[in-house]
Amino acid sequence: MKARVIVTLKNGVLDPQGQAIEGSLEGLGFSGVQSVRQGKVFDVELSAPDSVSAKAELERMCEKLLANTVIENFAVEIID
Amino acid sequence: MKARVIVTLKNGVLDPQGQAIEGSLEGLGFSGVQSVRQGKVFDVELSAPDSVSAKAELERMCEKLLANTVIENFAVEIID
Amino acid sequence: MKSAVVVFPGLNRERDMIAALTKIGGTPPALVWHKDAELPEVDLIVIPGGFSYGDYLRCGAIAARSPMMDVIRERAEKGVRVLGVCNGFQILTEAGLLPGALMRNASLKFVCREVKLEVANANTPFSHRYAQGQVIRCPVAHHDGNYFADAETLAEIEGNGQVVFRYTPETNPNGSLNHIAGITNRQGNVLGLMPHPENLIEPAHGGEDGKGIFAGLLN
Amino acid sequence: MTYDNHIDITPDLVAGHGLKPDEYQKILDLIGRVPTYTELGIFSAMWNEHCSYKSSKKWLRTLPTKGKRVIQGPGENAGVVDIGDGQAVIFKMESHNHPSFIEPYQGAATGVGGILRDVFTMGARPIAAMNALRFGEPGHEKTRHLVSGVVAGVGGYGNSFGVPTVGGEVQFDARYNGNILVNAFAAGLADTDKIFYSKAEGVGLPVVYLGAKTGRDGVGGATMASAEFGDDIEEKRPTVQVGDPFTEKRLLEACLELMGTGAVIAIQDMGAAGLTCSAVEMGAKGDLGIELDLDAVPVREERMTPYEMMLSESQERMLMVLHPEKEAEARKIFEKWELDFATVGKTTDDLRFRVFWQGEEVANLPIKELGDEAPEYDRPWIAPTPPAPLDPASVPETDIAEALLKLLGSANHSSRRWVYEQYDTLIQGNSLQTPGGDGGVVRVEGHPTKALSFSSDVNPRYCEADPYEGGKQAVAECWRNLIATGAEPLAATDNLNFGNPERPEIMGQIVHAIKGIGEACSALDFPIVSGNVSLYNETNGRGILPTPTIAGVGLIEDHARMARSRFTRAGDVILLIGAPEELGTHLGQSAYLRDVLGRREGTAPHVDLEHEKKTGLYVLSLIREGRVGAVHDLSDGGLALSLAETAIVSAQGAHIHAISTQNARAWFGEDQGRYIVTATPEEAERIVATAPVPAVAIGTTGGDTLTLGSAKPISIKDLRDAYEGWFPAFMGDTLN
Ligand SMILES: Nc1ncnc2c1ncn2[C@@H]1O[C@H](COP(=O)(O)OP(=O)(O)O)[C@@H](O)[C@H]1O
Ligand SMILES: [Mg+2]
Repeated sequence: MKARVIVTLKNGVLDPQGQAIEGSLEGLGFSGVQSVRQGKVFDVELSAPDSVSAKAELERMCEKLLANTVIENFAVEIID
Repeated sequence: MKARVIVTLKNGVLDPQGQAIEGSLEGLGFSGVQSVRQGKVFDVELSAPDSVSAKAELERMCEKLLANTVIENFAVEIID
Repeated sequence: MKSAVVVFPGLNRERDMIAALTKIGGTPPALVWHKDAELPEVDLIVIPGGFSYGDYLRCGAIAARSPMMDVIRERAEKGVRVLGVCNGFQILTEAGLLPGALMRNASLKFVCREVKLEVANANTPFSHRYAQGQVIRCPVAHHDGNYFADAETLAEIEGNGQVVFRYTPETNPNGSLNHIAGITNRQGNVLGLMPHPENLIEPAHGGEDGKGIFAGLLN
Repeated sequence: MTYDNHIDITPDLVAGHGLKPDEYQKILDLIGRVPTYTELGIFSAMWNEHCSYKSSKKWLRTLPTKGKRVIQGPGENAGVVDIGDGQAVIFKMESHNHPSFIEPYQGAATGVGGILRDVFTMGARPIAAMNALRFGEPGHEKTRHLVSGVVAGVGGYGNSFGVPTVGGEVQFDARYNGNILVNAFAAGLADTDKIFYSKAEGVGLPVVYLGAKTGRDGVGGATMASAEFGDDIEEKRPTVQVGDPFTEKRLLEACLELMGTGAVIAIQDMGAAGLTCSAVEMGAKGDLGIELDLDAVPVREERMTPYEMMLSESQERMLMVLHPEKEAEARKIFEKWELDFATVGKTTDDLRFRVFWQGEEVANLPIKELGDEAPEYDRPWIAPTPPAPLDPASVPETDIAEALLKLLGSANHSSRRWVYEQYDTLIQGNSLQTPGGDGGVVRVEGHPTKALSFSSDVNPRYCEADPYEGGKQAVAECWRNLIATGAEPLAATDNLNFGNPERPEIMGQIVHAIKGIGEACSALDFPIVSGNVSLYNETNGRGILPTPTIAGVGLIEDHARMARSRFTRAGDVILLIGAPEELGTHLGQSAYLRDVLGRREGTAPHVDLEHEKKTGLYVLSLIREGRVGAVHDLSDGGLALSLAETAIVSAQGAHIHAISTQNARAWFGEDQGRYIVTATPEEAERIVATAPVPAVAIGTTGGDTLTLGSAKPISIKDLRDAYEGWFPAFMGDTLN
């Protein structure tokens, strides 16, 4: 089973990376950019009996390792 | 306009982070994980006349900065 | 022999590099800020280590896309020597002046320690002060020094003698392919090097093994 | 947007701000009316333990803070000490305990960022950092995660900023299970005539905001740092601040460049309770009022309220008072470094702290009283009762070699390489001694011979058994470590980490520890020039071990005459200097007792300060005269551990013949004021004959085993495997 986990910073948490990218894009002439927030993607292959239990398992992985829930949110999506 | 850019490592490119996460998940008792690949997400707000041109602009950003096309692929999705 | 050290915001080993170039070459290098209108005519351009733009996005990525890098690319094409150390190496690969990429260390941790380097090609302007196969000491200090290139590129740089320095297998600090620590471009006038020879150039540093690189370039 | 500045100030709201009813009454008396919501926030920030030192001030005043080299003692961002040739070393230590427990990476990172800012705010370029870390027991479920995150955070910030981390401490004890300690130290160099202070001068001058934008980071954070943890810890999470070392590095360069132009009259970094504390401090120190216009404050989030702006702990920000005619020049420098620059207010002559927002005056408070009238407590305390002395007969004879290997391979005495290799210890090119020895040593750039030595020490086990002796010992050990590098100890900074001062037993620990520290500092001419107090370190009612960390700085006049804890030759004589007749006696609270026998008993070792000083100065003279090779101090683990550490770093063995007994006291006793040194046989003879303190030849260097009397020889390899093995095995491949 394939899944994608997306981890993003919570609202209000400073994102120095996003800020630096914003500045750089502007410097490269991309003038329309208003904001950039950077996050992480994990493409996970796992064996699970069904997508419901896969999702639950992935959520546990996020809570335990993939996301820092103090400052990050996560979203899990089963792809196939 | 809001968009999400996803940058992932090309097939065959070494992913030390993904590997380490794989190992660590196993160590935490998540036994079903076959592989993990780590990538990046950029949530971008930009002003553009329409979604077609926004998409084109974002693809240029990826080529110029957001992705290292020697090792990475990218995908752009307009959210609203 | 005139040299210049180019500084991008966030670089932090420029003072170490200036000290090394000054001590070994006798004259201080020109200090060039990335936004300066001009890069003076020099024989050696050095991009020192550090965390340009915080190493955000990817190490060296943002600096690599600055206008100053276009100037450096032009000079390199004309044969001017370019040395990128640590973040400098990462910037050179991101800018496409050197092949491959530097990925996160296999340990995922920053590592600062002394390693051993084998001189894999002593026939370059950067390494001719050493003997072929000589093993020297050198410190490393980086988070992303794990050299990667696809098989074809790797075969090519190996075949061309572009690999100039390798970690001895038991001291490879980051998992880099073929233990690569430093490579040149095809023409041999641009060197990227993860370790920090500038931090081992005088007895107070506990050794002078790093001196040869600068001595060979500057004199 | 609506912001109600005049909400009902209920007792709950007051309590939620960490203010006691009598403290609130004091506010009412001071201002003669009910405070606005913003004002309540300002008071809570200024009057909490963290900013006001209300529980400790009375006792801190007793510390010796003056000396012939002290240019600036406590009270500024950092202490300033003269090192000659028109230069000064500027340093301080600060805790980031609670934030690091909640989010170890960011907590530790912003701790490092904060202390670096304290140093460069005064005009100094940071040249060295240290970090003193205490974690819960290794087996505790959170420990590995915390170690991994804190170490990565310390490195992540310091490495990127570009300061070498040259020393520190890492210890484990169950008493830190729910409350780890992260104490960060930084030192910088400046010319004595170019030091910058926080005292504003002149009326009508621009107050300028510099650096990063303000977000909601850590709103309530300063209050949190002084609040006891309970089970509701989860709720406090969103106040985490995120560090941005890239901005800090630019802020450093921009500040130093700006200071060079002569534009700066006063400067204060925004630390805990950011804008509030920094503005009040600059004004109050200069007997001036301050007026702030919050609409001019650069913000990174929408709809920020004045309350949030005043309490935000966003990092990498500075406040300055500038010469108006230089404002344009200053702005240019900050634009070059792509940092925010905004005039957010002015100095006034009315001694009021006035804050405006969208045309409304949201706060108007008497500026001096905000600081000066902060509550100060003489909290009740009871003198700690020292435990019963250890009964020597209760300590069995053991196999000394086995015991040593066990100690070397234990959580608290094994190598810290796993930690310090994640720190850049070499950057700036001046590191002469990196972690792994007694002190970190950094050359004074531009000077042909001078170097500075740094060490951080405390033994919380001793402090718990006897806070007074423990306080003395922390100072003495730090001083001793500096001596062991060949440095003249100059001055120290302290970071006093304790539990809840409202408990008389804890207050007793604080009082006694400060007394011990003060006495030792006086006796050793080692004044305290800066420091930090962290109280309420407890979880569910149980305090941490009392942990008054002492970090010291020493001066090496000629680094060609520096000492290392490394054997220089085979065939040298090993001398034990400063030991009592039986060489080692005191096993109470020792490493041997705890980590080999699993017992925690007895009194802390007594520190005879006169002996400490005499021995130390004698060892220093030997080093300066070039008469000794290796020098290593003895601390926990005693003679055996000290010899083993030296043998391991030297990759050379030694044979100790002077002690035939297998009695643990001689090998593992933790008597204070002792060193091992090596010398040629002839020199050793002279030293033994003429030393003004006990000096005994105990063995010789050489070979590839360490032989302790009649114990079985241990190969260097076995020593090293035990010593280097524990940490990597413990951490495994921990990711977070
Ligand atoms: N957190 C740390 N960061 C850097 N260096 C450390 C850290 N912890 C310990 N060290 C270094 O490891 C060595 C041994 O530490 P410790 O046993 O506490 O020293 P000592 O007994 O001399 O006070 C010292 O050089 C110390 O500076
Ligand atoms: Mg020591």
